[in-house]
Amino acid sequence: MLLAAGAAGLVVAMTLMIVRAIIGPSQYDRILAVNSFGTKTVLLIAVIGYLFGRPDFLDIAIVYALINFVATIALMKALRYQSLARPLAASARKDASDA
Amino acid sequence: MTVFENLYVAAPALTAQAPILVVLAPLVGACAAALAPGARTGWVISVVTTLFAVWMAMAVAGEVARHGVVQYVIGGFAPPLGIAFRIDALGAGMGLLVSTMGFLGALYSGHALVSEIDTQKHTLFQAGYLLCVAGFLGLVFTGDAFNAFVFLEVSSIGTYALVAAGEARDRRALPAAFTYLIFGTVGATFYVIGVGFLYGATGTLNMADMAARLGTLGDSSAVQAGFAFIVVGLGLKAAMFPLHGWLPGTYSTAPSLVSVFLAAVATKAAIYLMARFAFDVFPQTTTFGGLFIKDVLAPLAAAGAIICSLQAIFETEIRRMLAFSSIAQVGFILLGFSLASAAGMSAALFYMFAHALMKTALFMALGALAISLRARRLDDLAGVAREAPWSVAAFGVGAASLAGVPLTMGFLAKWRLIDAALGAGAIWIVATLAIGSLLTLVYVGRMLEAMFFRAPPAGAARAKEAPVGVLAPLWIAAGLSIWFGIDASLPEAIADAGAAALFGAAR
Amino acid sequence: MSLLGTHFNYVAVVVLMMIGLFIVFSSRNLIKRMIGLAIFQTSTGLFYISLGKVAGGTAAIRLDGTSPEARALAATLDPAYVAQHGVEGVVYSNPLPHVLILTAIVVGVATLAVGLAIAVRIREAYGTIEADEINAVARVDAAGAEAAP
Amino acid sequence: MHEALVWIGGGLVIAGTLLSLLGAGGVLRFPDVYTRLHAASLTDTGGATLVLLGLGLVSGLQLDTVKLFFCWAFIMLTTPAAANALANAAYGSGHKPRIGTFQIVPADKNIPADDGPAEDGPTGDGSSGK
Amino acid sequence: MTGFAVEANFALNIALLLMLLVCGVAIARTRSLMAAILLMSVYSLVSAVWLVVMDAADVAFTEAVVGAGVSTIVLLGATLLARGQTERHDWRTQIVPGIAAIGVGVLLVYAATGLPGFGDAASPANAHVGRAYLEQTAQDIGVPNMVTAVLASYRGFDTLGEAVVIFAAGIGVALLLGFGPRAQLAPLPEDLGDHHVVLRVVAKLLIPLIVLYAFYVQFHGDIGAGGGFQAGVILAVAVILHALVFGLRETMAAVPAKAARTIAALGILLYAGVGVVCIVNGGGFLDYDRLFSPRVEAMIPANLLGDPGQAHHWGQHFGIFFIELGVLLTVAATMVTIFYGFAGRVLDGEAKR
Repeated sequence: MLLAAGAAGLVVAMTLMIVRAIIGPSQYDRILAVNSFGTKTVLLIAVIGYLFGRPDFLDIAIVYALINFVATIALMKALRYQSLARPLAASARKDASDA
Repeated sequence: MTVFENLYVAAPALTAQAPILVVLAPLVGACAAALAPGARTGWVISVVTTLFAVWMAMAVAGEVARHGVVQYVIGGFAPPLGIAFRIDALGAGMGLLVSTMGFLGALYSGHALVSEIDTQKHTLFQAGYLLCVAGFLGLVFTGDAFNAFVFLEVSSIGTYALVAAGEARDRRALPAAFTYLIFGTVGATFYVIGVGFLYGATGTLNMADMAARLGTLGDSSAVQAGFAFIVVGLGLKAAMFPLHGWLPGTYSTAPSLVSVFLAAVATKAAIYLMARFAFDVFPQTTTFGGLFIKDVLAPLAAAGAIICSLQAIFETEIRRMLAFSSIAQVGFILLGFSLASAAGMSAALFYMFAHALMKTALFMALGALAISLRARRLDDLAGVAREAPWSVAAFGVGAASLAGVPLTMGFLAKWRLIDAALGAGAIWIVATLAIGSLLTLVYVGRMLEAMFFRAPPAGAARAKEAPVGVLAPLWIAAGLSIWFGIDASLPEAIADAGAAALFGAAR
Repeated sequence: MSLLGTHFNYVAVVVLMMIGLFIVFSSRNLIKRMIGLAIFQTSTGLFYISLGKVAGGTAAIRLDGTSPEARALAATLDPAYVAQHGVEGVVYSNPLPHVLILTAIVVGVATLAVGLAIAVRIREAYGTIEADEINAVARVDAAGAEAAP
Repeated sequence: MHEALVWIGGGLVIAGTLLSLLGAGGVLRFPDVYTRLHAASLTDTGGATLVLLGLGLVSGLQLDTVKLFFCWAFIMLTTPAAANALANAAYGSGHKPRIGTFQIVPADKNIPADDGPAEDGPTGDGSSGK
Repeated sequence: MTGFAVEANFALNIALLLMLLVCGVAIARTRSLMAAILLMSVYSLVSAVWLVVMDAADVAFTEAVVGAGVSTIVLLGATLLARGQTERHDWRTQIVPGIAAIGVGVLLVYAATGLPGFGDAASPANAHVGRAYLEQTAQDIGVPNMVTAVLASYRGFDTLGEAVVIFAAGIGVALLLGFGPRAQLAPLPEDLGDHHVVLRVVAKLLIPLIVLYAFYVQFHGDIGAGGGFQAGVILAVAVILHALVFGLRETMAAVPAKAARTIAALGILLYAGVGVVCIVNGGGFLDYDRLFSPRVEAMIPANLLGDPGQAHHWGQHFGIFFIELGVLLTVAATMVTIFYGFAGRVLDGEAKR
């Protein structure tokens, strides 16, 4: 019963994230909403696995955690650098400034 | 299929495995071609594997002639649990058609690709082509509704990329390929939805099992809609009249090899699958299926035959003319199909074979001319008969067959269709055929007039005769069009046996 | 309303299909069209999966009927129901639609990749991926073909 | 004993869910990208820790607990890294954090609906999805 | 039959479907391509959770890696290359598609009323072949995951077709976009002043873990959710993450495009080869029971899988193992090829800059 309540709460939280992903306003808001949505999805799948008595579903939750990260990085790169092929800089330039 | 009864082309052990080898040969060939070091090697692989497929398809035809229906179980589990090929005379005939056309296309690709595709991409192109061939072969042999979808997509996904590769010569190939992809995918998805409803109603995916269970089920809304979605989805793939929007652009801009293969095989394979569902899976007693075919399919087919023939007349680009002609001819084939009788189906099958051969000759001839001449419009081809006599003569043979000149296969095809329509008392179909044939005569006349009788524009000769490697498959197709126009016993036997397999009664 | 009770899934899936189809045919942007096509295809998958769901069932990964997990699962259901529809004491959902949809998802991503590749090439050849602008260029092309010597 | 653990675990799951809900509220109500990011990433890691710990108590020690641990480790590794990268990119493309006097304004009214002064790239949104 | 779990399951089902509908409408309405892609990724996530609720663990797995992972990245790559931005709306162009979609929808709803109710265990779909699989897998195949059993053995031919489809897509993308050689032409971009040290460290840590996890998914596919396809995509995702963080140039040095193409073809050949071996040993194509001749099968130690008491179908076990390996190779290599195609293409104007 507690787990079911947890799952319901997570569903509500996910719905709120969808709202943020739809209204934006900037694309970074949407990405962060999608990323946070993904984390809640991981949790929801884990909870569902125990709720319905099949904890094997944790495998899927782990995959989500990984894929969600890669997708977020890809989205961020596409938005910031307009390229998927570009390497990400290792060090900051001291005079970093772009306004 | 009595003609094949004494056909023993391979050792018994090989013949027993022939059904799967037909499909496997081009599939393995595709992988090998993708690995091939050079364009030449890729071409050799393509020719060898498709020739092997023809050989195996002949072995299958022999077996089918002797045993009626050949079932090849894959994975060791009998249907409905496992997937099995179920090949009757119709499937064997289609297998022969697809593999032969695949072989002719592979032969033709040796030279034809050179002028159309970047040499570095030849091996990939061959791989894609072989995947298409394998997909269509699997499609005509399989006895499983969902497996048919998988093979439909194997062939389609290869085709989309191949059509788009025509961009090197004509950039309109890209939007055409995109439209084709959208329509093709929507069609395939409709097919999947239809199969899903049938699965929901019957609980099986095997066509024979489905037919048996539908017989006891009667009409429910799920079954009816399933049938409608399958017919519409496959109609999209077959370019049935109001769903043909993708075809003209695709055929007129794709590389000539792809146009040849698509015109000869793709629409026919979709019609074949439609026939499987309409007459095999759905029991003849279902009123809905019969109504759908008689009251929806037939008028649309007739409208398509007339309207697209008219469009072909007013078209200025030669390949678009042929494309519209293809839609019109699909209409003729569907008219025979919609008679829902053994005679009608036999005529439709015969028409399919005739159309495959004539369109192969026509598109190959245009490809042969395109090697030396960049021509889009009919006027660009004025007087080419003097410059490239062999190519244009083959084009003439194909065109004559298209128009239904006696002593060509096209004439017999039309004649058999009219015969079947008269037998069914469908006078309006006869009238449609007559009008359609007249219109065909007009646009064929326009083409031939330009090529043979108009003087070439002033200046040096532009077109050169194509190399032998191109002329050989071209003339095989053209020659067969004439040969079968004189002695049609072979295609007639295949068509009759195929129709008998669906309707259980010989002509 | 009983229809919505027993067939809600099918109705919802159909609405998703409609949305996908609508995007495919109303959108002028080629990439947006591919997104619509993807929605249309995946909603077909949802339809199949809905067909294969068994009330009270569990994923078709075999459980030993005597294990505590299996007994905990069976305890939530009516014993008669388990006896009738279960296999060795466990009620499973139907695995066949899952297999089919695995294949369909792969077909979907294959279509998506090829379609987007074509869209990219269209952008390179025409300078746009809006269908109406492409058509405008194509008309100029056709006119050029007419005028060509 | 086990019964008690199940209840405690369930309670932790609820607590984690509440934290996630709180974070979701923050993401919805906070005024700019950085504060929203803060709310999201903080509550995501915290909520994940609580939920997964709770599930671990429910399941007891077995193979699944290892999976839960891995799941948690991945979330702890990726969520902050992704938040860092996002904030970095957002700052780089010219989103100014709203520092200073706190104004009570409807959250979305004051913020440029585009990606700031970043060059007019393909992925910039001309509209806000309305 | 109505227990609490059943009710909770149904409630979750409805909530998630409604969420899907919201996402779908939002995708249809948004004019920003980027927002549509993001919402598409959310849509995949929701549908994957829904699949878990529907007991389709393997499908959920696939939808997760494909929908949220590969599709999103491919869509992004295409959007970048196409310089696709926003879409202009014109309500007049939407009337006909709207009517058509509604027409199809009405027909479908009408059709669906003819189907048995949702969740009906006695419906034909669940009672006929589906049930036969549930009952017979243990004797026929001996693999706990029945989805894997159906996928790889009963309907193994479909799965060969599936691998071929993805291979065809790889060939198509390579034919259209190449293998990313243009990336070599592009100059290194100027430093924008950002620093991503955290990301680089985390990625370095994560990539080996992802690869390990891919192999876990591969070898665990018989017992739990997962299998060759999912593992292949996860493996490809590891390569993609490397390219995203360290740059495509470095990744292509480590995993050359030519190698990817070769591996993709070899995977299909391995799959078909298993089938041919079965033929050579006197069975049909893909009949794993004939994978080994009896003499070879006798040589396999009975406790190889740790349970000597149980009768093992060695042919089935090894057959599934090898074809899953073939699928893994083809899928991983093809996904990498597709990614190279999109990420490695540089617009003509850009290459000059």
